[in-house]
Amino acid sequence: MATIPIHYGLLLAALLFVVGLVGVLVRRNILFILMSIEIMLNAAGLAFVVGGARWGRADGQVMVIIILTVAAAEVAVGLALVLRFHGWFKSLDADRASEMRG
Amino acid sequence: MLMELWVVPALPLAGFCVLALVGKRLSRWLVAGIGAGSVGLAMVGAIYFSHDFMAFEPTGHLYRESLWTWLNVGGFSPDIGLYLDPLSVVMMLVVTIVGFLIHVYSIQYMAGDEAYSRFFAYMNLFVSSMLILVLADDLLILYLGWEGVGLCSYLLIGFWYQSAANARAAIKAFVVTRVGDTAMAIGLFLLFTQLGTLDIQEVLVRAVRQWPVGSATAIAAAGLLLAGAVGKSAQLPLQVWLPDAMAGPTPVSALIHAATMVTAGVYLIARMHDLFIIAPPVQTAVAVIGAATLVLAGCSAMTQFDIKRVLAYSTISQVGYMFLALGVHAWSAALFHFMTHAFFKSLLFMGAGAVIISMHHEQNMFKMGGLRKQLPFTFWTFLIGACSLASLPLVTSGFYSKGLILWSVWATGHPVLWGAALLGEFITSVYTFRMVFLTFFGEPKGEVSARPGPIILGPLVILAFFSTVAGCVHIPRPLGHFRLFARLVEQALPVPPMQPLPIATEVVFQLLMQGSVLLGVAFAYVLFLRRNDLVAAWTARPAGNALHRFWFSGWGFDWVYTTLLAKPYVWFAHASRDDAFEWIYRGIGAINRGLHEQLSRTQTGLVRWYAVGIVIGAVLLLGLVVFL
Amino acid sequence: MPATVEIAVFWPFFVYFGCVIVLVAGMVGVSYVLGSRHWERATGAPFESGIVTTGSARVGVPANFYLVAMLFVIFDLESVFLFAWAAVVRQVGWTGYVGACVFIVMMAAALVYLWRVGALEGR
Amino acid sequence: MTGVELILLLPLIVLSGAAVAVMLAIAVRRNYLAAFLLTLLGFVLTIMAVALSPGGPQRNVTALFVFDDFARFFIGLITGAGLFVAVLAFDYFRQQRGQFEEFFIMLLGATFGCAVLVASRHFASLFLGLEILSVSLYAMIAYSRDREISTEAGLKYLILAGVSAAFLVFGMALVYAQTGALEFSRMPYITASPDEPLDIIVLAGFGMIIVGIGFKLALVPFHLWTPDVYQGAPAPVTAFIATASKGAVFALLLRLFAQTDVAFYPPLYVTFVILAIASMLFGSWLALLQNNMKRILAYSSIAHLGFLLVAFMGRGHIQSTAAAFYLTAYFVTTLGAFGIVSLLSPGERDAEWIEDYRGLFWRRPFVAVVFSVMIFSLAGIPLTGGFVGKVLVILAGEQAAQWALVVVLVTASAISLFYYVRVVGIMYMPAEAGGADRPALPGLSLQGGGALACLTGLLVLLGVYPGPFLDLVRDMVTTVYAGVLPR
Repeated sequence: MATIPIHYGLLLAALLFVVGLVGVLVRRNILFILMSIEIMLNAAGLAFVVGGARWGRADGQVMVIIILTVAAAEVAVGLALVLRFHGWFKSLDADRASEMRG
Repeated sequence: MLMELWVVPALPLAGFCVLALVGKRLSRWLVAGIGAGSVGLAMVGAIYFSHDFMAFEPTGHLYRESLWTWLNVGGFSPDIGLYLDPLSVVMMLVVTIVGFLIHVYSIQYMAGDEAYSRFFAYMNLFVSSMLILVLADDLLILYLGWEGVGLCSYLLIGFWYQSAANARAAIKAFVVTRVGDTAMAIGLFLLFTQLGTLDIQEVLVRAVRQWPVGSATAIAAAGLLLAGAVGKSAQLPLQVWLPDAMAGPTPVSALIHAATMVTAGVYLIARMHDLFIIAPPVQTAVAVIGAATLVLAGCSAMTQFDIKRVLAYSTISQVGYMFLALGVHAWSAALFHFMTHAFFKSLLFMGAGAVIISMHHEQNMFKMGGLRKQLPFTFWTFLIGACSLASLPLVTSGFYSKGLILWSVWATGHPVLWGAALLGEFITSVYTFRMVFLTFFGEPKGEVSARPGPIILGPLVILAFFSTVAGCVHIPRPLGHFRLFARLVEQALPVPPMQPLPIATEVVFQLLMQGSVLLGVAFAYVLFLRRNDLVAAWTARPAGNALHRFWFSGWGFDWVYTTLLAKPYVWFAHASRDDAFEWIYRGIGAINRGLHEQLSRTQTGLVRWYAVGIVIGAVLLLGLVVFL
Repeated sequence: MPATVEIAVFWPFFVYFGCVIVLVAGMVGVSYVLGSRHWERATGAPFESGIVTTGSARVGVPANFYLVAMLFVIFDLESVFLFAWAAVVRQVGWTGYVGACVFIVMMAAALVYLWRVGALEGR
Repeated sequence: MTGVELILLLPLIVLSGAAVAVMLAIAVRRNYLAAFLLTLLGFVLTIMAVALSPGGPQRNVTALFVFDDFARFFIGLITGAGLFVAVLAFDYFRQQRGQFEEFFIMLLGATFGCAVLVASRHFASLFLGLEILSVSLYAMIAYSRDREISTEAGLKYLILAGVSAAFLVFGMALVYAQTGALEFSRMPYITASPDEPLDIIVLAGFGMIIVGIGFKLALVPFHLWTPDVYQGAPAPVTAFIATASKGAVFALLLRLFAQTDVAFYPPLYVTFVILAIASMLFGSWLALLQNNMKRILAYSSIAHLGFLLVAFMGRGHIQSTAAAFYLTAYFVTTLGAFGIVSLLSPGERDAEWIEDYRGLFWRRPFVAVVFSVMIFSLAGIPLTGGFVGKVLVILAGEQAAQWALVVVLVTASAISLFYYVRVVGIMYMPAEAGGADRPALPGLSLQGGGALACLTGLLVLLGVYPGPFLDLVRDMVTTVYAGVLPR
């Protein structure tokens, strides 16, 4: 069976990663920033799947599961923090959080 | 057997740690117990080890205790160890015994002071530093103790730091001794680079092997060490700090003068004697400095009003005797005088302290007088100390030690220096008895407010005992020829090159010396007790007045230093405030400040900007990694 | 890995992708063309079914709502590991069984904790 | 899973078990003291488990973990740090309003994450350990509920750590995709054939891993989060981030690069040199005129990690020994410094402004002296562990012939002396000159004072008598090279 060359898969993952990265940089809403981070993590997951497919082994997919769980945990804590943040700043604008500087 | 020598310096150090950390929370009695007790235990240990040392006579008459290797990397492995030989045995014993008595004395003397625990903490550190100094087997550790002693003297002289004058005196002591310390540090660097080691015995062995007698390197190294010794021991030309060091509490003065600080220089020279032997010009310089100092300081002592300043100048003068002895290779004589001096000088200081607190902290002798009746105990002990200082014949320890020095100076063929020392004898007895007569005889001028208690008098009695009998360890030939002390010390130090002179000569010279001493006593009796008007008339005349002022100010050294060094330096510092070098330093400062400000701007507090930072870093890093 | 791409193998995907696009575009486009364009008072209201809307949809939801949502996400994803275990339950044998038990006990402990601190009460 | 493997795993089992136990204890009955004592018990048992576990090289447990002496040493070190942080946190949170029992779960969890990290020999355990640590830290940083900056710091750390974790895991994916290896030991031993250029994707993968690790270590230019998070986090948490978190990641770096030798592939080597130089200089400059104690320590920690990298830049045992020793001294010092900040903090805010320390000596001589010792150690003054550490690092750099690094190290030390001495000076100034709004100092508890005394004693011991400890470290680092191709 013919397969997609690995570099294509990695390229796709890299593109996804950059999409997420750009999202972190340009979005001001914290929720969107968190989503963008999820995209970056999932891009890594995709790269692992590609690698796993290349070597024909399952450990790449195991890594994906681990990444997914970790991302969920991160998001759970993240959402709690976002709620607290909203309580303090009455906004979800990440740029408002600049009490400390210098 | 000899083991665990480290406890001797460690005990006062532990006392210091405890007092410094929790001293404020402890009761006064506990503070006193820890402060004096730790030194007392160290004294017991020192006596025990000394006894062992003499009883078992370890091979080579020395005992080394290697404690640990500090760190062992890349060929640099300084060993930390202790070294015990007869020289350090004597030093250790004197430091702990006298130190302990001074601590006991301080329990009552300092009782009213707020900073009770601070005082004992510093004192313990002082004793500990001095013990480290005398027991070190490595010049690095010796230097550690050396600096520790300097630091403690600074802290204790400025103990009552609320008064600006005291703080100034402390700074003066620190800065002046620092001049010597710097020279000494350079000397240590020189020794290390030339000989490749700082282990004292190894340094001496290699120095003798590598350098011929009188070689320039040896002279330079010995000269630099001498500069360090001169600074610590308050000899010419760095003696100016000691009279001002009276700003500290009296027990501190006793400790500095008798047991710890000023004798460090004597110890250093004695310890490094092989190096000095191969540098004859430096050796001669030691003797000349000693002789000059003893005369100059003695003259200044004759003119002081303040009882503690008299004692301070007398210390400078007496240490001058020790230097003189060192300079003529009479090592054991110097050490002998160090020991007796420690006893009678601490006795005198503590006696003076007892007088001072009895007189409402009055230190001017002309406002005292007639205290013989009011403070009999203090008087008799003080008198014993004074006799010993003036070396009255036969019953005082000073007689034996100073007699040995004078005889050694003559017998090694230095008649001029001997003359100076003899003159010094006369001056010593004049100012000593001037002090005794002004303070204890004559009409009472002040009121005695408080009498010293038993804890103050106890150490005085013990020291008076020592001041009397300590001379018996070495009795000259005409009186029985008993050489216990010299025999002990000569296991570590070479025998002085004395000419074999007949006993009759020695008798003559003993008599000469005693004559000058007794003449001095008589002189003082006449001038300061019977015919006060003579002195007054003499100082009223312009020439006499000028001389008096000149001596009173310590031969104008302070004035010379101020005009020749301090003022031009200050002027130069002012003048060069805006010179090119200054701009360099300011520029460095400004660059760093500017970088700080620019970099601080990157800390915007904006989380997205921080993410940009990561991304820029990542891009640069990946670019570097991929394209390099 | 051959460098040339055999697009021919993947043509059903592209056809499928095209069909989806066409279908969605068609549905939106047709309704846009055919739909009426008047705007009156009752146009947006549900007709004879559903409930008449009150207020804006942008109401603040109590924080507890998010809390439960988070708990759901966590527990939901943790169960992924049990699926992984289920797929290989025979190969991993008793070791795997013990491991899974430890995992489940830990999850249960967390649940007990959440229940005791009152995180599950939908107030 | 054999019995020996279970015994080897015991430290991890005890730590995670302690976390669950504290959680259940809270479920049964909420009691601050009980939670604290249970936590202490957990840490002590862990240290005992570490001490009792059989040592030696190459103690692999499954594909994920290795419990050689290197891992044991660092687990012990990190658990010790966790123990001190627990003591600090107990006093710290007691003065604040709210429920703080769960903090100890987080602390145990974060310590567990660190322990997983230093024992990992596989990308999966690396990532899991790192994320267990991070997720616990998010909550710990934002724990002071009634402080705005605490939330801000938590959120900043969350976002940035998330981004850096994405970099890290993407780098792993690239390495995996190209080499098929997730275990460190199965990765190509890179400099085995130096003539052969390394695959560009693997290089990029390692580059991204360095980004992720560099973030955790706060190396310039990934350092921007450090001061804000240090300032906003509760002081005990800051102590934990500065020590256990960084120490674990650094230990991991040592192991990863000892086993793959990738750091000595020239482009990566140059990268590390640049990171080290930038960290040393920028950290020192940033701290120069800073007025916030926590930020000063944050910037100084950036510089210190740069110093550590200098030791890392040689592949001999001397370098690793120097790094491990320096790290230990840094642990003790930093715990002490933040411990004092923590113990001096009244309930309403942290004692973070430098003015809070004016005249500290006259009010709290013991604390001021301890703080001085800590700062002297940070500055590398003799007779402290920091001095010995710095000497070792300079020697290591000299042996690796990294003269540029050594010169920069000395320069940065000189710059850093300025702000260290400034802090010490302020503590000994007269107390009256301070502002009127200075909060009252909280009383020093027995356990807090005891902890400080222990740290000070340890630091002086490391400075005066480092020999035995140095031997221990030297033996320990050899195990991390076991099973690696001979050089």
